[in-house]
Amino acid sequence: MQRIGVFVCHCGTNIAGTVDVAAVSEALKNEPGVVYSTNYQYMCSQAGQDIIKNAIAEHGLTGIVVCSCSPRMHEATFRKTAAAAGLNSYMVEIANIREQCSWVHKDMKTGTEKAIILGKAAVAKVNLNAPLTPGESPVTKRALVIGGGIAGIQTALDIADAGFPVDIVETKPTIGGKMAQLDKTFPTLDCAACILTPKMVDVAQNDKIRIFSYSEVTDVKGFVGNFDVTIKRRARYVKEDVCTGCGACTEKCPQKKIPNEFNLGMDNRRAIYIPFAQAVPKVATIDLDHCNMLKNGKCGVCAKVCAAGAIDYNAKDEYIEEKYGAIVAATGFNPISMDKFDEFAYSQSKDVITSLEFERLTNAAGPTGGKLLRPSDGEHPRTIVFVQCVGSRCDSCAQKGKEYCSKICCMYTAKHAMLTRDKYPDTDVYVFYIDVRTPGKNFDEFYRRAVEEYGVHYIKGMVGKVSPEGGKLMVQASDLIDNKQLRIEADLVVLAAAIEPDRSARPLATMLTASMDTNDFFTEAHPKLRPVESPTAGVFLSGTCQGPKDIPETVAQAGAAASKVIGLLAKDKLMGNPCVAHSDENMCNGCSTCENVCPYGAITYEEKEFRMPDRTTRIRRVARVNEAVCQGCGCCTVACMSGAMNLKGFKNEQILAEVDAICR
Amino acid sequence: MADNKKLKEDVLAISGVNVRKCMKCGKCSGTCPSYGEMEYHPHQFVSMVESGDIEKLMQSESIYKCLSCMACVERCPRGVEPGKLVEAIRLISIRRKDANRLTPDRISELLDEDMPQQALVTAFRKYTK
Amino acid sequence: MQEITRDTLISRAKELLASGEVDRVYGWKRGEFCYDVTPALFTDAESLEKDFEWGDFCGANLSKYLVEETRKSEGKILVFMKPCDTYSFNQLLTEHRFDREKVYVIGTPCAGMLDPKRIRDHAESFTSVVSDENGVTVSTLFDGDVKLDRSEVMPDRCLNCKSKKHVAYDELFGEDGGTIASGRFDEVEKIEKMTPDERFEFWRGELSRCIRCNACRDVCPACTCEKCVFDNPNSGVENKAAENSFEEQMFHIIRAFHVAGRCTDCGECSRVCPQQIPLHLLNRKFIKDIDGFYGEYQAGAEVGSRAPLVDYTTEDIEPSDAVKGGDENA
Amino acid sequence: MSISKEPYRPLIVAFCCNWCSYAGADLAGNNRLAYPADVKIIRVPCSCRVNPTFILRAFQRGADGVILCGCHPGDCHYTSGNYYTRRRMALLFSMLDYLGIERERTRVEWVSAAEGAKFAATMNDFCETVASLGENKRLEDLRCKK
Amino acid sequence: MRKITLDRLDEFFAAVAGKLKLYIPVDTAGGAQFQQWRAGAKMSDALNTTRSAKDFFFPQTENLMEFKTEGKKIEIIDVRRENEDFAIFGVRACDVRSFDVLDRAFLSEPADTYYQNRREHGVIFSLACSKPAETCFCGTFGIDPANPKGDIVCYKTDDAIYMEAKTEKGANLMDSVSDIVAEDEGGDGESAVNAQKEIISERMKKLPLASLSTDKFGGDKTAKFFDDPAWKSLSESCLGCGTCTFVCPTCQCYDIKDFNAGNGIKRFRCWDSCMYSEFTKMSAGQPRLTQLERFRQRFMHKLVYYPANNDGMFSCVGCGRCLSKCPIQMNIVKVMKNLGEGGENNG
Repeated sequence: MQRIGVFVCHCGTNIAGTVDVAAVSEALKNEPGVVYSTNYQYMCSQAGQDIIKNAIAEHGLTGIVVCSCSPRMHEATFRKTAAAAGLNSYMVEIANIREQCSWVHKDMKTGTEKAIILGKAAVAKVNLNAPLTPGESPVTKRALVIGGGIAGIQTALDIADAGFPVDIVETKPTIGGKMAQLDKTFPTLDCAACILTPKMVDVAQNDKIRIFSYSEVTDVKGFVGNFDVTIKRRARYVKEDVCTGCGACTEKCPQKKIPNEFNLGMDNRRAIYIPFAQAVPKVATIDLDHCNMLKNGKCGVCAKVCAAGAIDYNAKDEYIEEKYGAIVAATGFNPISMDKFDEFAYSQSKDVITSLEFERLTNAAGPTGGKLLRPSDGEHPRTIVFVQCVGSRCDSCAQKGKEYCSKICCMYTAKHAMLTRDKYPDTDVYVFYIDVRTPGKNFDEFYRRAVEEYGVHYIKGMVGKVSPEGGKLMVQASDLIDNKQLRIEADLVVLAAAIEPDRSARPLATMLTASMDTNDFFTEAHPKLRPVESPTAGVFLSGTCQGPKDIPETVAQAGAAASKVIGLLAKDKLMGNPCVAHSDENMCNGCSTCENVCPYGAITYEEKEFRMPDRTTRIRRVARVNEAVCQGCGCCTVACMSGAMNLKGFKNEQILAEVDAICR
Repeated sequence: MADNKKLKEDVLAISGVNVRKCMKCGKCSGTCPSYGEMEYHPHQFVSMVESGDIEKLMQSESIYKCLSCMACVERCPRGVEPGKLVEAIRLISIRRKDANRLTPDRISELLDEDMPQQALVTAFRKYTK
Repeated sequence: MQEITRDTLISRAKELLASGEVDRVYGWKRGEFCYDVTPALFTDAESLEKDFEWGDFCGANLSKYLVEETRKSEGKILVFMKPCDTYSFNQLLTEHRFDREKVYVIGTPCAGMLDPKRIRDHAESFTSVVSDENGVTVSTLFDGDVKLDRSEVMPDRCLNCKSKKHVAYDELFGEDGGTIASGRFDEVEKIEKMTPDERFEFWRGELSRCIRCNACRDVCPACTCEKCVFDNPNSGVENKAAENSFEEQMFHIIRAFHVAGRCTDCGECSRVCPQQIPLHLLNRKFIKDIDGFYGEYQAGAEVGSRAPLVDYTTEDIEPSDAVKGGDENA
Repeated sequence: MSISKEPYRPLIVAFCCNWCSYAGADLAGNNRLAYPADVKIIRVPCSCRVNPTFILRAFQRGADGVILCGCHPGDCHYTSGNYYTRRRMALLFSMLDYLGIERERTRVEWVSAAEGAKFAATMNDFCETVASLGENKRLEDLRCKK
Repeated sequence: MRKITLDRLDEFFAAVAGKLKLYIPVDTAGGAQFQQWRAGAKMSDALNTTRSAKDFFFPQTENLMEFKTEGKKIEIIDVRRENEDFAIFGVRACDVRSFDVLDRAFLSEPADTYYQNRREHGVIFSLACSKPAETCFCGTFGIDPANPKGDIVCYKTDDAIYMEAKTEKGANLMDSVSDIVAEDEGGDGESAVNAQKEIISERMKKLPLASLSTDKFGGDKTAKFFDDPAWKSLSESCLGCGTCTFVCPTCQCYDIKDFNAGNGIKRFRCWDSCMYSEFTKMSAGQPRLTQLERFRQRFMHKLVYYPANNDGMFSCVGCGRCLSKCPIQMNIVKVMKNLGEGGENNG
């Protein structure tokens, strides 16, 4: 029989406001096994924890129940408290009487009744708890960063700086990501390339970092400290270690009319190409879909002009398998498609562009060599209209865009408007906004400069319609302050498209068993306290794959993720989750049903000798759980007909006891 | 005041619109083809309904200037549907007067070759209770 | 084509015993009456000659005995199997319940078994049953001979035979048959078409007769657990007798669920039920649902196939859509 | 219409997976989204931990409805647990229905950690549905009645 | 002797049911079963019921006592209630004998009050077997189906049922319904019953198991049979299910268990079977570890141990239920025939 202590937390008025905490602790006093029951203002406080520790010592408690907030909040806290008092941490159960009781029920009577029942369930469970000891597993001292944008680059550099090897996997032929496509950066207006490319070079030159560009992760197995990852290296038909990046091939290739992704299709590239001059690795890549040689064996020009002999038309996709201790997701973002916003005529006119396209149009390395020219006729635009919040902050019932604020648009639009007025003072620039959001260091000052120094016309109101009319764009919008409808004849319309997570994130999350929100952003382990960790142990989040953010925030998060990774890799051993499956070999049929449903391959079989009741011996096949691999989902326990398989910490008996207590 | 409250409730019930969703972007008014004709513009309908200023709207010609084209409904990023508010207020107004301004037997005289059918449908929505 | 008789089986068994290929034979042993045939182990030619039986009442599925028997020694066992038995045999192999190498299977033809319970419906106190192409002649103690159609006295499982094909054997006697499109789901459909109230009453009527003798479980070739949850005091669901309708339901739901996707529909449960509860209608419901939800699946058709409950697709039916009772279309 | 002082309230047992639905329930709490106190949640690591036995046991002990909440298919913290749950429960519920037990007393709902509102809405709806069915009579064990 | 013609049988049943709870055998999907008589119920013509009549006195499950628990408080509740009077109609001679077997177990000191109470309140209408089945061997145990015991003995002919009260309990009941079924004074009763007895005796001689004898068994035969090699082959294929025990009219073993209902504990007993692996399991484990031992226990008990303690009375009544219900067709007849014949494979 256990000696159980019950500790009911008031959580200020959070619980005590709707639950009669004294009545709860009094009622639970009578439950079988309970020898001590009390309540206190804040159980998680030092004083509260001391109450628990003292009671454990004083009453010789063998198990404790804390009726408080969600176990997702403070289970770990109270487990530590118990451990500090010499009680096994797994002899602690939490009755969630805040999130799942006091906060959702208004009536004191029903709230109290329910709190008592939840407490009884927890007591019933603790009565059947057994001390558990976590197993240990070694840590592979190597990290994987998925995504080679500024987030991935910074994370990799920081990890490598601490002395651990890091691999970056990037789907594009070069690292650099979105930042490489930008012209200037707000609010300082320094050139993106000038601050990014040195970091790219650092990555290339760091002997701790390997870059797998033009590659993707195809399989992830294992668990924290021990991931087995399969990386597909797509054939680029150019030997990376031989190519000098001289670019001769990219000038001679006869296939010239391929839309250049790097410039968002605003100019063309060849079938063999280097995305941009500062690409890392600076090697050419052959585009399989457009190369004549690869498609029908007729060409071979690049091989002829390559002095280094780097071209290899027979290259195949390669798969490499590597072990990692930690994985960082840094898959980044993309602007959303403008398909559902046809009122802005994006599909009808070349002169309606997205802000990222505008970046390329103003970039010295872009399709116009940095001159702001209309895509349709190459003329200077005299009137430019910027539209903010295109697809951001939409209501879900409108089913068009995203519900969230994309965060970066206000600032880059101010930047675009300012730069335009700076370079071309003869241009009229209008910015239609719903709200201008500038919380950030020097952000509002930047926006005010655009208005005050550069004379950008900021208009509170939204563009309702853009219609191409005779080579111009008729922009119809409302000015809410002046309460009038405007019609502006514009030469160029720039849409601040909402951003969304990269499409590769969803399948990656599935492979990593990392959770995502409905918008496909990775979920953090805790929104405030663990913002750079995924709930899946060993998986960390860097950059916009977790939510919209600008460059400084991304770099900060990248560093934070790196430090978490370093913290993990610095350990020699990891303590596992002791709530793992366990097979009772006396009952095991050896039928492999559990093995078939185990997502981790944690179950193996062995032939074991048993003494039979008639004193003979028999050999039987029985299951064995690898506790380091088991993650404790419990799928096997239900698949197992005989009930030989049980889950420590969530045993059949424990759950049944909870059911009984609730239904009593 | 109590009347105003009731009126607001009626408008909201008839239209099914949740005015609190509006984030005051003005895209409805930016999109409105009748903007110039209207004393109160679509975004004002939303904010005035929210503040209970419905009598003013009912007295205004604006409720008949609205073409019921529903462009504002289509384009509103928040799904607020200002056009439905206009319709609801119009409906209350017509009900109060207890007289349809258009009856089916008058249709034939209104018909001409250039009249799009949609206009008739819209007219019916606008002038009947 | 040689006719397969009891002697054919005995002489082959004797050969295999004599050659040392096998050291024991699992077959059927005759009893007091024509019908009370008992599964039995034979180790010598003499007892085979004397007691071995093969005929209309050798319905017992011998595959389950192999789990224990194969563990007893290194020697090989000869076992005779009807087509339906071979499915159970394969299912047990899929679940690694015994070593295939220790068994020598002879597939025997089957024209459908006879059911003493159904014979009693037509002929009280019967002493012998002779069957041929023309039908079945039953001799009784007090009422003389009764002539019956074979179909009148076959059990449901044979009337709705799913397959005359042996899916496992080392040696086959007679010609192999194929799978049969039987009407085995007709009864299930009939129940599905009832209203929920009717269904509830129907099953309460049936299950209320249960005496928890465990015959269904103990004969079931899918119920080979080393320790059944209903016998295990630590399982939380153990009980020895159904105290009320809930416990009757509990036992049969959980048992059917545990064999779902593994049940080969051999029909032994209904054969042995002393209270004649149509237990196979529970198992067939699962089989029908599995076929409908996840595609046709016959447990035991091939060794190593993945049972539907240890498999999934990302597009599986939602539980809310899976429940389509008869009341909507009644 | 009952005029007794304490109107009938159903007893609902909700099994919630630790990673999505339990967190969803917490979020409902964080956002103060009310649902009836009839709902009592049992935390399990994954919806696939829920044995049909647990569900039947709840009914035996007096539950009027049992709901199982897990991560959305494809989002299982353990990759595939809820896919197995989906199959198991599809078959189990179909069997219960076949036995004439009201299908509305059991439900599986996918609730993510971000769907506090859905959790509350689901519980409100389920409580209402079960309340309209009244007490569980077909899977009851009279010994457990109060 | 009283007589009721079959066309008035319902009237008779109604009259008896007016006095006490009446159970008659009725045909169901699961064979004949005793059920409480209700207007319109038709008596089964089957020779015997699937379950035996022992259920009336020794039900499969029965609450013995209850504990009400609240927190740590516990309160004991006596659930014993005086039983209502009831009558069972149509009990065959074999089942009637089974009550003697059960009585010796349950009524010897200390008497089982639960059983005793039911026994005192039950009235048994026995019914002679006009058409025994091939599985019948009651004669082996000295039971005469032509002359069953019981409170009221009944004989069924083609058109009537003749009844004779043999006990005071029986006589009282019959007297209370004498307006429906009067004394058959000077009627054909005597001769009809005698003719019936004659038919039964003739038929008994024809039964295939008529010659089965208990001669080699008895209370002093433990040593003779305990290590008989035949046990091995007899028990070889036994599934270990409880069918034989549960359909047996004389099997009397039960287990006492607690059911924790959450708000209290019901202490109940339920039939147990010596064929079960958990039978008589104690803290030190199971005394009979193999199916062979458990199988042996059952038949040794029927044929040796029980007679040893009960003046030579065998605890088998030859009803034949286990012969027709055993899933693998193993039964006491095969055991009796094979034991003591030497040789493991002696069939």
